[in-house]
Amino acid sequence: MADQKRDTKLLDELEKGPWPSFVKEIKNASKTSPVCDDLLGQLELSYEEKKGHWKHGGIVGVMGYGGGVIGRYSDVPEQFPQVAHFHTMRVNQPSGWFYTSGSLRTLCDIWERHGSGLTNMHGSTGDIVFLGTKTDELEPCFKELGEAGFDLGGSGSCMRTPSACAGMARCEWACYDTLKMCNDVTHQYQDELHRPPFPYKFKFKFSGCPNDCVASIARSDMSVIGTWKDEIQQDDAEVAAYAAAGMDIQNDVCANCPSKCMKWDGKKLSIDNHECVRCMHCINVMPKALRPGKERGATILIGAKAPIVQGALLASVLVPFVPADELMDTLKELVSRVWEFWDEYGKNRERIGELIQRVGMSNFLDAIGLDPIPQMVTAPRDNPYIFFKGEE
Amino acid sequence: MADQKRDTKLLDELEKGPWPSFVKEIKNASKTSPVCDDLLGQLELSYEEKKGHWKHGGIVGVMGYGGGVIGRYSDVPEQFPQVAHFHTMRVNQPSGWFYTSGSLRTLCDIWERHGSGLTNMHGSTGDIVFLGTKTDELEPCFKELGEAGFDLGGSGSCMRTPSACAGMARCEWACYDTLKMCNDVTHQYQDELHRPPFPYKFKFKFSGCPNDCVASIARSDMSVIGTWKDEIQQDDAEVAAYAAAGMDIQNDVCANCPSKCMKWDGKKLSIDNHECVRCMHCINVMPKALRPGKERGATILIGAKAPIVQGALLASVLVPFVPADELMDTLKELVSRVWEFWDEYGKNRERIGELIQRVGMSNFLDAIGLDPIPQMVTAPRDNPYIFFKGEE
Amino acid sequence: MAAEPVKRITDIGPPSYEKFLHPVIKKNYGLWKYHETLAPGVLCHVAESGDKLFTVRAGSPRLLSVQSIRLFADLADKYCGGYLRFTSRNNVEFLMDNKDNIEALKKDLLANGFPVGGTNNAVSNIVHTQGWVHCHSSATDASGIVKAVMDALYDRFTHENLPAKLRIALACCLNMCGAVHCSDIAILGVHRKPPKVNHDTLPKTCEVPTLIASCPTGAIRPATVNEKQSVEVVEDQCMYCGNCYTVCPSMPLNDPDNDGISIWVGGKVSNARTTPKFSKLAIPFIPNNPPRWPEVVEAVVNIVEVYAKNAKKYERMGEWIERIGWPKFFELTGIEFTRYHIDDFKNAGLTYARSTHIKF
Amino acid sequence: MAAEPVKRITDIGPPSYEKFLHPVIKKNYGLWKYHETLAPGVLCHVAESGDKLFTVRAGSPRLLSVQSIRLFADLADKYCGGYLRFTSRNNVEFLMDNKDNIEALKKDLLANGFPVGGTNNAVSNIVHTQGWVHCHSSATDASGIVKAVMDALYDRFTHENLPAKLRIALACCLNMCGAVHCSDIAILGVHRKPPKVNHDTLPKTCEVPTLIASCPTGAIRPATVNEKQSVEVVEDQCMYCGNCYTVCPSMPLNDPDNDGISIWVGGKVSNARTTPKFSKLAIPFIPNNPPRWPEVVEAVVNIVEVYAKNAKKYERMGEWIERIGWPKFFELTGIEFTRYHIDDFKNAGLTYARSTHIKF
Ligand code: SRM
Ligand code: SRM
Ligand code: SRM
Ligand code: SRM
Ligand code: SF4
Ligand code: SF4
Ligand code: SF4
Ligand code: SF4
Ligand code: SF4
Ligand code: SF4
Ligand code: SF4
Ligand code: SF4
Repeated sequence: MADQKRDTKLLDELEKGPWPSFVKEIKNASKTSPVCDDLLGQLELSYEEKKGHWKHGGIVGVMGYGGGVIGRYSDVPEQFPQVAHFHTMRVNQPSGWFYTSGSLRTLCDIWERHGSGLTNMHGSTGDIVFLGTKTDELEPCFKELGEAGFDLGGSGSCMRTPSACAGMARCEWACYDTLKMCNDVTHQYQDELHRPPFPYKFKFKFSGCPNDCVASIARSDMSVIGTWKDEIQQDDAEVAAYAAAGMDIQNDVCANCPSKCMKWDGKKLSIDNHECVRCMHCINVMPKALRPGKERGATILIGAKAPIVQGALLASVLVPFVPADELMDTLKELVSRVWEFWDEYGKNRERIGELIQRVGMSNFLDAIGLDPIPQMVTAPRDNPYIFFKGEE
Repeated sequence: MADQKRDTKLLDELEKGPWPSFVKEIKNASKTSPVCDDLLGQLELSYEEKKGHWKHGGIVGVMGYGGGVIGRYSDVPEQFPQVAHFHTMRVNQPSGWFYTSGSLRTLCDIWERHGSGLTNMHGSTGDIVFLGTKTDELEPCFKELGEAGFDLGGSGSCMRTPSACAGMARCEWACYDTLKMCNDVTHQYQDELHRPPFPYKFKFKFSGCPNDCVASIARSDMSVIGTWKDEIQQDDAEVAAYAAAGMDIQNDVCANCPSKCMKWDGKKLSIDNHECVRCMHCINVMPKALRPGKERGATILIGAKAPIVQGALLASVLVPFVPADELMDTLKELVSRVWEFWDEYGKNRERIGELIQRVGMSNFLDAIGLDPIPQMVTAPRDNPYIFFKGEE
Repeated sequence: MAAEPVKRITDIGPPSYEKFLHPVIKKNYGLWKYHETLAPGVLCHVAESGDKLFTVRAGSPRLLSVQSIRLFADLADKYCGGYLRFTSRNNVEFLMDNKDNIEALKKDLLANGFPVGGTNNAVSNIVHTQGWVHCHSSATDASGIVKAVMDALYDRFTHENLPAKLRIALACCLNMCGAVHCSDIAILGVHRKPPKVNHDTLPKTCEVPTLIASCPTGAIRPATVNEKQSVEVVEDQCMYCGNCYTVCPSMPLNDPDNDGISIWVGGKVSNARTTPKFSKLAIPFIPNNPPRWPEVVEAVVNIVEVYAKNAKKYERMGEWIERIGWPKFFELTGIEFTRYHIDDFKNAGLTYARSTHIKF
Repeated sequence: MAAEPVKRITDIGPPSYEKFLHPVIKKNYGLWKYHETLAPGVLCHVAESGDKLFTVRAGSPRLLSVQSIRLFADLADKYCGGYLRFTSRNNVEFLMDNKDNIEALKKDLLANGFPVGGTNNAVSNIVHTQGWVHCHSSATDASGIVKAVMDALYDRFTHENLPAKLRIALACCLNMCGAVHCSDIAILGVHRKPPKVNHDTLPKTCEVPTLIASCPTGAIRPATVNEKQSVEVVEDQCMYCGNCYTVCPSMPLNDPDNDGISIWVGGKVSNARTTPKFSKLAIPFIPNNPPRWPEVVEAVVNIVEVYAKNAKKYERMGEWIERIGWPKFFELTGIEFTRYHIDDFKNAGLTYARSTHIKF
């Protein structure tokens, strides 16, 4: 095994302190991978010069796929020849990031053979990120991954790797089966994931309830967030138990209810469920006493994205409620119409959310065949600039 | 006196019903003014055809003034020759719309001699609107107005007629002298009022407190709204009296306080004045018990307007607090800088609010020499598109 | 001395308000302590000195003949020492120091057809504009609709029985001279057809670059028609705002079949409780139906009554709607939600529902 | 039979999650009843059946060597029957049905340098991006700052003593791969100089029309340089977003002296209580100061501590700030309010204070 040989004075500072150190990780990996050595060197240089040393992009990949690999080349390859190529592979994670020790070891072994031995567990979109390899290794690595039952995730103008919260596997609040939905959607659209067919990227994220533990409302073009339609399930004995245990139900629970639809008279908690906006707060605070209702399903939202180009967007309501058992069908139907529209009207590098802003929500709804409903807006327009359509 | 001769079948319907009828007013005036007869005729035609019968604008006025008269011509002058010309004169109202019977009669007599005898008391901007006369009558009418101590108000790209709420004359909440301020500003800028010097119109409105009874925050380019800095004046005995009289102080007062800074323990009302946002609600509800503080002055806001062209704007905070006795000087200083900037950078028909939107508030503040403060915004920017200025 | 040539009087500005203030006001100027409402339309302001000022507020059609103004002057002389004022919503206020005159004044006012009311939690007068009486721009009349609506809301003016103040405004075109953009209920005249370019007059009456620049959506393009320089309107891009017509008479939008009324709700101006709000679209279009616009009247009355029945004490229209949510507003009023309600102007994205806060 | 040519395996998608679920999970899938927190980082989920699932959450640097992953696998085998998962914030969760293993596992984790915590009202792991480790776009490093900040907030990870959850994210450029735009505290790498056009390489590497179209502010204009088609940047119109660089390698923005960090606060994602919020600008710029970015660490710690001291129970950062008002936030944190805080992008007008609701 290679010994530590580089002088990494600056990076060494980042081995100090209680939080686990990525520098240690790189050094660790460098025991079996000489690549990591040059990575350390180049990184130390970046720390000295306060700038990155990677060149812009570069199209590399595995045969037949248009994405899944991010090409990366050093701009100082003479100094750090081992990272002259340093591409990452995005490996599609299992729904909810559940693993067995065995599956993890398989991944480690493959990556040790074909890459730097460094990973991100996980990338921001959700993939297992294999961090750094050479062009030649891509195809063999992909082959071994396939044999182990893994496939690549997305990059480029494709459907990106969907992700989901732990959901029914580990959470009492999951209003639909996020793991299954994520898995099914991923398999349903393998072609769209691997062969970029769109004007730009398209992300799905699945959260089981309005707590939105995968940040889907902020980061996915199509966000599916579990919710319920009927009454919050309430266990009065447990409410009393919380009160007895010292919880200030008036201040901690009722006063924080955004729709002010809860009343606590010192003994009995009453919820006016028609006024409830399903924010989860009361349930979060009293998980033993309150639970989402029984008529469960999801809200489908559309169009979230980071700021580039036209400013960040949060996803907005497209369908207020779809029963859990109709979710997959509804989603598929919607998605096909949305993609068709985007395909036809989207400009290059225009996310669906930006397109909707550009053409107007009503025109978008017309195109995908949904009726406008007041739940889609926080308020109707306040400007009188209405494009009336010919006499209807 | 002319008899009623026109067939006004449709308009006659509007003489019915309990609310005072403008048709009756026109018919009334037609007793002394034949013009009104043709006005009725043309209006009846509009009612039949569901469209107006006035031609577009026309520049008429009194000598040396660039505004104050709205030219108007019938598009069916053959049918209604008396309203072939039907210009309105905007007569600058006294601050707060206070009159004596004598002054009103003087105005009536002048207008009966020189116009239709119809008025609007008052126009939306605040003027006494003399509704309908011929070009020839403008100058004589103006002369008589002048002799009676009245002058014209604004129209066109000028400072428009300022207006003010009743203020100290009739309201216990006036935090500065709106009538005096309105009067002084009007006199100070007579030239700007009569001789359009600007890219577009500029409106001042003065309200004595945040109730904003002249809607200044919605309708004026520069809005001056009274407020106070110290503690709400509180009379505990009167609070108790309200409670005794049956007022639900918790629900009616405290629960409606936007900053939730009031506490009522059944006996004593406590206000955390540092958290108070000076909304007026509690004072409005208990005028005998609560009053604005003693350290009074005004907030100056800028840029309100109706939607044309770039969308409606509410005025936004420029100076959070100016003590009452510094208000006129501060205003004059500010106004001169604002107008200078607008003059230089404003496009044709661009209101100051739109200009600020276009160039950005920070650049505007730089130009008029005000420091940015957090009170000017509801929140800092949420997008990362910052124009950094050279290293400071 | 020889007579000097008379100097033309200009730039004297308005007369000073001080000349018109009631002696009780003069004495207690800035020294008012509190006020009480004695009856709808009747206020009593009490000064630190103990002096009292009584106000009787009468509704007015705003469009007033000199005859009616003289009537007001006569009543002011009879009961108020000659002192009166108008309000920012075009009501007339009679100001007096003698409480005993109130009832007589009210009687005289009523006898002459002028109702007393409009204070506190009443409907006050409708701020409005010119309409077919005087403006070239109007998509509807102003005074006629106001009259018809106020007839229907008469009892709401003379009684203070709403949850809070209710302020209605009307403007006859998108210029919004009635400043309807921040009203509890706004009645707004709208066009629905693009301007019909008059290519004959255009070259003489309008500056083409200014005209093109005037269009907020960039719908106007230069065009040569009959060898003359003119413009054309890309109809799809026009939302009938009329701004082009304001700068150029050759772009009229009037169209009897397509002009009409839209209704907006939930705006407010005051800072009381909540911050000022814009009015939002309730009903995109109701055809003009003079002389009494029954559909408009019905729509307004419906909104007022649903509000009166459902809002909490002190809740303005917009505050009530924000509490119950817009879906509920549409449900309770029975108003249809349409594609037109969804904003598509500049900041549209911010009006999309960006959370899962939904009531079922 | 003769061996068939091996078919290339493609489009198989990820392995099914079902293969990786703990038997207790399989049995109680969708049938969880409630959960409790046993200690920071230790959760107990109870099923309708009465079965219990214990979770131990460990902090991770996200950038993991295969060595560390194997360590996790070993620990999972030792204590969890081999079952574990990662969270949406890159922590590692060990899943087990035996409560007795919890303490031993925690000890092993700590011994190996992995802290347990991040649940409930703790600071959890910082969602972050590539930085100088892998990306060409970065205005700063990612992992280094995360390490330095988490060292300083270590106790806030291992204790649940904040008013509410506190979620920090970092992105090394405006592409915001860390999705910092809705975080309680966001650390964002920013450039401050326009791209330096490389006129030599541009014609070969970039499509000029696409490049021009990429600029949100229209700052890029076609230009001919040395007789070659290229572009120029109107420097006044550039706000250094880097979008041109994303589409064209010949527009690099890197600049050691002018790249650095901005800090944003008050965003959230959950719908709990309030609707999701964007993060807002707190500190426009702090220079890059590797290896430990002390000024950034200090700024973040300051904000966390002021929040911890002042917010009410259950109040997320943004909820707290909205209650006290932004002026107070700047006052309490001592952060300077500058011209950069005032929005000047598309919807800027809506961020101006449009009321007189002011605290003095
Ligand atoms: C690896 C990853 C960051 C990480 O360290 O985790 C990443 C890395 C890059 N992102 Fe990203 N993005 C990653 C998640 C995100 C996310 C978060 C998410 O998906 O939840 C976002 C914000 C959400 C969104 O999509 O709006 C994100 C918004 C962007 C953007 C912004 C463009 C936009 O659509 O608004 C770009 C620019 C572009 O695509 O042109 C971008 C571009 C890039 C590129 C490809 C750089 C470029 O300009 O071409 C980065 C490659 C870095 C490298 O060298 O490895 N990345 N990117 C994440 C993907 C890993 C994975 O597959 O799991
Ligand atoms: C008479 C009056 C309506 C009324 O019946 O009361 C009025 C009448 C006209 N207004 Fe107005 N505006 C009147 C108050 C307003 C107000 C309200 C206010 O001042 O508080 C507004 C909204 C506030 C604002 O300024 O934003 C208003 C916003 C407009 C606009 C919108 C342009 C804009 O600046 O955004 C226009 C169009 C224009 O000026 O080009 C306009 C234009 C007009 C014109 C001159 C028509 C035109 O297109 O040239 C109207 C002449 C009507 C006529 O024939 O008599 N009028 N106008 C009001 C003036 C009377 C007075 O002096 O007291
Ligand atoms: C006379 C007038 C001022 C003037 O100089 O002309 C006036 C006078 C008073 N207003 Fe006003 N307001 C007047 C127009 C307004 C306006 C402007 C408008 O309607 O266009 C507003 C803003 C309306 C809005 O928000 O859309 C206004 C919002 C208020 C408020 C806040 C109400 C609220 O809860 O939002 C109060 C406080 C209250 O009534 O409790 C108030 C209170 C008052 C008081 C009680 C003040 C006082 O102590 O004297 C006065 C008698 C009130 C009444 O009518 O019940 N005044 N008031 C105006 C009468 C108009 C009319 O004839 O109806
Ligand atoms: C494991 C994880 C889901 C996953 O599939 O990976 C998860 C799991 C749980 N979340 Fe979460 N959340 C997870 C990311 C999130 C995120 C996303 C993020 O941070 O990027 C959010 C949105 C954050 C935001 O608003 O910015 C999130 C907002 C919540 C909330 C709402 C908190 C609030 O008041 O705003 C709750 C409810 C609570 O904690 O009271 C919640 C509650 C929970 C519960 C208690 C649900 C349950 O009954 O099992 C889980 C344990 C919570 C804990 O950490 O205290 N979870 N949770 C994620 C752990 C991340 C981590 O390692 O720290
Ligand atoms: S989003 Fe809801 S269902 Fe999913 S893990 Fe979080 S709290 Fe549980
Ligand atoms: S879920 Fe939210 S809105 Fe519904 S009752 Fe509970 S706290 Fe209130
Ligand atoms: S704005 Fe305030 S001071 Fe002026 S009349 Fe209205 S309530 Fe009185
Ligand atoms: S003025 Fe408004 S904010 Fe201040 S204490 Fe009274 S109700 Fe509360
Ligand atoms: S609103 Fe329009 S139509 Fe009515 S008076 Fe004003 S400009 Fe004329
Ligand atoms: S009416 Fe308005 S949108 Fe239509 S062409 Fe004229 S200015 Fe443009
Ligand atoms: S945030 Fe920017 S620099 Fe960081 S990984 Fe994403 S694209 Fe690269
Ligand atoms: S960095 Fe952004 S603003 Fe500057 S030129 Fe490039 S794309 Fe335009």
